[in-house]
Amino acid sequence: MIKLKNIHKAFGNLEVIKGIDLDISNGEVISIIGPSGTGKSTLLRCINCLEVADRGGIQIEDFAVNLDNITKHDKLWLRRNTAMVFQGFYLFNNKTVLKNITEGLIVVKKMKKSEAEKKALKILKQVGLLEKKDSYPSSLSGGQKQRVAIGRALALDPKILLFDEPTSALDPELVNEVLVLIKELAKQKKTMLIVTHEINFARNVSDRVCFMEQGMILEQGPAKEVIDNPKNERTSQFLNVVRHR
Amino acid sequence: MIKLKNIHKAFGNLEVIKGIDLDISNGEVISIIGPSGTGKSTLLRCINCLEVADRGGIQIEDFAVNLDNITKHDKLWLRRNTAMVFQGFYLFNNKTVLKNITEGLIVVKKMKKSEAEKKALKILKQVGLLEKKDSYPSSLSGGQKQRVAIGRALALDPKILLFDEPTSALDPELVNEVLVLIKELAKQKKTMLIVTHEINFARNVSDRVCFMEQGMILEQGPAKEVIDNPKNERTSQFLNVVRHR
Amino acid sequence: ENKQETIDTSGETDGKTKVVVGTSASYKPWAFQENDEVQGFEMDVWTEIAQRNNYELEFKLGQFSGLVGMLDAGEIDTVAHQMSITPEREEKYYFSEPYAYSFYDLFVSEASNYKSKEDLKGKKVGCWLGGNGEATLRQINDEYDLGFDIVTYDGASLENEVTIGRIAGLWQGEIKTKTIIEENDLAIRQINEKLVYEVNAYPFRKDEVGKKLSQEVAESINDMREDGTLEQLSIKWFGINTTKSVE
Amino acid sequence: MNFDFEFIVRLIPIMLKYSTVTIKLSCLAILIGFTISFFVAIIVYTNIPILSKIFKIYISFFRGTPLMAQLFCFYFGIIPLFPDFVLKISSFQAALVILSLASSAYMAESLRAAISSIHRGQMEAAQSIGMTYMQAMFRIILPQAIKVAIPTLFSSFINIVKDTSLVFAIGVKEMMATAQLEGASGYRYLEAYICVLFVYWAITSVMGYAQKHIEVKLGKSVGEIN
Amino acid sequence: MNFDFEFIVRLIPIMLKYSTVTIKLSCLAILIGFTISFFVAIIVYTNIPILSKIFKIYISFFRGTPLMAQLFCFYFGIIPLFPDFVLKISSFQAALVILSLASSAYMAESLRAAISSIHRGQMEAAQSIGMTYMQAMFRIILPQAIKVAIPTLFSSFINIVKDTSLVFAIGVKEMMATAQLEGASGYRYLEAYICVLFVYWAITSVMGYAQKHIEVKLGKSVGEIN
Ligand SMILES: Nc1ncnc2c1ncn2[C@@H]1O[C@H](COP(=O)(O)OP(=O)(O)OP(=O)(O)O)[C@@H](O)[C@H]1O
Ligand SMILES: Nc1ncnc2c1ncn2[C@@H]1O[C@H](COP(=O)(O)OP(=O)(O)OP(=O)(O)O)[C@@H](O)[C@H]1O
Ligand SMILES: [Mg+2]
Ligand SMILES: [Mg+2]
Repeated sequence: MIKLKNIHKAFGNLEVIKGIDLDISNGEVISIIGPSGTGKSTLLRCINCLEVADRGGIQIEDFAVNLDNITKHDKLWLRRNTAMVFQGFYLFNNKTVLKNITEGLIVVKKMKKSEAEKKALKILKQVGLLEKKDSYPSSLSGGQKQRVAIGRALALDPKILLFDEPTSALDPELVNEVLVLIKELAKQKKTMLIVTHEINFARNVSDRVCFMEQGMILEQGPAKEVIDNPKNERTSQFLNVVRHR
Repeated sequence: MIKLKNIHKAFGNLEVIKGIDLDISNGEVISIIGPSGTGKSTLLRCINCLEVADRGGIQIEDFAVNLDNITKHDKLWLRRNTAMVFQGFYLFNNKTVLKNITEGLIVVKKMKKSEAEKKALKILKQVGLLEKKDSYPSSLSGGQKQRVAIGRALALDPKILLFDEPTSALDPELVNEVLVLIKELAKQKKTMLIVTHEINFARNVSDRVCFMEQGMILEQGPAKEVIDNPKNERTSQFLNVVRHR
Repeated sequence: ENKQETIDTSGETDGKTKVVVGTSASYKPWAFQENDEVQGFEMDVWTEIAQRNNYELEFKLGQFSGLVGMLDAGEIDTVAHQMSITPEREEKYYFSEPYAYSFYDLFVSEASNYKSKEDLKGKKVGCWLGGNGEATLRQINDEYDLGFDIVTYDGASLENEVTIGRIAGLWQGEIKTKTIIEENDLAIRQINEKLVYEVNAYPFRKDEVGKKLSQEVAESINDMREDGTLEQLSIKWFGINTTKSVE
Repeated sequence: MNFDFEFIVRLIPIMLKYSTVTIKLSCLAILIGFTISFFVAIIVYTNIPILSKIFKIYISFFRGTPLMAQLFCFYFGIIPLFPDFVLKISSFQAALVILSLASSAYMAESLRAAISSIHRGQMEAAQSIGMTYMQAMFRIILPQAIKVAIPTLFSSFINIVKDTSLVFAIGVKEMMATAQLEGASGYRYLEAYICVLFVYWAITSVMGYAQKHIEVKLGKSVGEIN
Repeated sequence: MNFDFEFIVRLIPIMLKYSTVTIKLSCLAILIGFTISFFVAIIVYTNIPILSKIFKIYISFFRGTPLMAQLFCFYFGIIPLFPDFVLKISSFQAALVILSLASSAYMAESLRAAISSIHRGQMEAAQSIGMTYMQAMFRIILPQAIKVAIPTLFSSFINIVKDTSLVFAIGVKEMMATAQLEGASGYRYLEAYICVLFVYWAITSVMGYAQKHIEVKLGKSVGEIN
């Protein structure tokens, strides 16, 4: 169970997140949709502690972090218990596919090398890239890269997986392989928070959809309900624009 | 009047131009169409002497150049009497728009600076970019760049203007401004040889269309005839593919 | 490179005092290197001194202009490079007993018609960079208002520079220069004004060790002068005896 | 004056003998300088408040002043201020200190520029899986940065080798000094200097080849398509 | 041993006086070296049959051997082979020759790399309007290449300034020689060398600012959006 409590974040004078509350049950899949520049990425980055929020709290299971005065230890704890999948993949270019996955296990989780490799191979099988284990990222397609990146996140058994537009840097014909994988994870009841512009995908895969605008969640509810019959006028406006792109 | 006689060009073992003959009357507009890698660009480059053909001859008005053993003087003469417009514009990045045009006049045609500038301004007016005269290329849009490049070529009063896919590096919404300008030049009875994939444009603007494949001209004739009712099977195949892109 | 500290002898048979002697080895025949071997008058004198005092001897090379600095920096314990006693230096170092005496003089090409220092007015005159040679040359330059264009060298052969005509004259120790001229049959001659007289001795840092060394070395030099060793060495390298004061 | 080949033949083994001093000094300076440059580059890149200011000045100073002056200042000027040290720091060690510091300034600049060229997504990805900043830096960023910096790092290495030719000024006897001394005693300057030039040229050429070799190797190891 | 400020105050005007030698030598070497590097870069870039081979060796030699050895070899080894020249070439001129040649090798490399970085469409466009290869090179390619090369060219310039500190070894009277003399005469090495270091640092810092200024200016003149 993950609880976000009244999260605030500003860059200089620019208030980007203006008090966000969100409770996520274990196994729940939540999609966040909303216009560009609303702070969706920033919210994920605050959860993953790549940005430090100005105010608010994050509770994961029994561990509550007060963001007002976060310690270095809290930061590492949050990062180690949440995992991020980036739009730009960001695989470690100097490591093979296998090492991209074992790296976190060995360095962060202090696993033995042999054990880490065993786990990594299992995960590579899951994301369907076992035969690429000794390749370097530069020789993979975009879709393959993103699947490795998801594998890297999965490997750490995070309490929640955060996806920041995982398919928007992909060539159209490669989008599907990544969406299929995420659906698979949803079926396995992984807790996930997904920022996406793929409305249909959000509708199909998620339990709940949040519409975010200008740093606030304006509407949320069961995926199909929000997307098919938005109550908020801004939501329906946004959905109209997105559908007609 | 320009005459190409039996032009041959090979890169190593790769024969790219395999004997091309073409007579171009003054004021005629000829489009060359054909699949990729057939040697269309190479043909233009041979006329402009950026590549030296292996065999054949080029006659422009009374001046005949034997390409079998071309002299340095012949090369410069050909370059100075033909002008090329490149797909990638290739404006001189270190010179303003005005200087891009005067450069050739002053350095190659030995015109006085004041005279060259007068002429350049006239040409900039013609291509509709007078107000950009002191800008540097990096601040122009693609379409503007190509129009300046056309102006640069025009300024030298070449016997023939060679266009190598002048619009294929442009964003779709910028293509038109360049095509309009070329049409304008056609109306002014400039002699032009245009390599293009814009079939409709070729049909409208040119007097004659040549279909080129594997280093040879397979079919040529009045533009509308060739494009609407190709006689050669390969031509009609090609046109079909292009139309359905 | 790992220099041992100068340690006290205190009577132990093993604990030989180590003395590191610095030289530029580009000052033939006083000190020079040939076939990777340091040799010359200075080296012979020091070998003898070391033998007499049961020192462990090491020669350490450095650029001439840096030797005094190396002494200050503790890299070497003394300088064996025909070093002159000067009042400023005496303030800063303990000197041993003098072991050589010689004049500084101007030397010019045989073919030239320079006869006195005045004839060299405004001409290029070469000397060694940073040593007493440079200091004394500048001194007489001022004193007699000669307007020399002083060119400093460090490690190159001044005699050679005169021979090829790059400098009109050179300012160097008389004995050294004459020996080289003779040995190589060079077309160089002495002006013979002998403007500066120098007394050569070994300098030591002003500390306990330096004091002790300077005294021991002084004693040995005295002994060597008395038993003729010094003269013998001088004749071996220079053909004449340069170890006696002429003043 | 005719060219004395015999002299050169006699000189070569002596040169080669002293080239070991050159090589030893160079290798140590490269090692130490490179290690220091790591930390300096990270400090400057990370913009650690006061330290990064200090090290920017450090870099500017060592890159902006002649090595010879640095050597003299340190050896003749600074060391004697500390009489307790005087006897403990040999000229070889002093040369090593200055060569390492000076070259570290150059290498730190190369590394800093190379680190900046690595997409910051790499750091974020590493931190997002729970690595500390330093873990990410040493395991993910630096290995990629070093590859980018190889060409400039190698010119620093080559410069170090060439710079060792100056250390005789503070009493380290190496190739250059030997050439000078042997040349002076035999009045064979031309032969001596040509000999020393060629030995240096040989060493730096070998380094040039090593660079190309390493570039190819490193290219492979980060999976570039050949 | 305490720090003698009075000595420094006395030394500064002397240093500044000799810094004119440093500056004169540097400026001339930069000018000549840069001019040579133009031609070398073009020859190597254009791959002119035999000449480009020769100049590649030229570049490798001057970049791969110590300046000090080059200076000595030229001044004490090569010049005396030509008795007619000996008297005509002063040590200043000899230093100028070697500094120019050595720096031209570095600058030629910077320029060659910069020329390669200019899209070949620029050359083609220039030739297509009838310019000769050389006209295109000098009017279109080089002005763009120089802008790209500014940072590396400026490090060469700065290196030239620093390298002038070596020419006292062949008897050119400049700051280093003066510092040595003054330092030795008063046993004030520290003060003398610190003084020298700061004068050099000041000169090279000014050059650093000039570089930034020129980069901004040149950026504008080729129409970069600020
Ligand atoms: N590091 C930063 N410094 C300053 N401003 C930032 C920073 N990161 C984001 N912003 C600003 O915060 C706002 C929200 O950015 P964010 O990336 O979170 O939006 P988003 O909802 O993810 O948009 P998109 O759909 O385009 O990715 C934007 O105006 C952005 O410019
Ligand atoms: N400089 C060159 N060296 C070697 N081969 C070349 C060179 N220039 C062109 N070619 C080859 O010559 C053939 C014809 O090329 P060209 O560019 O003339 O084709 P094209 O008809 O213009 O094609 P496209 O429509 O793709 O521009 C191609 O196979 C090309 O790879
Ligand atoms: Mg975003
Ligand atoms: Mg083409």
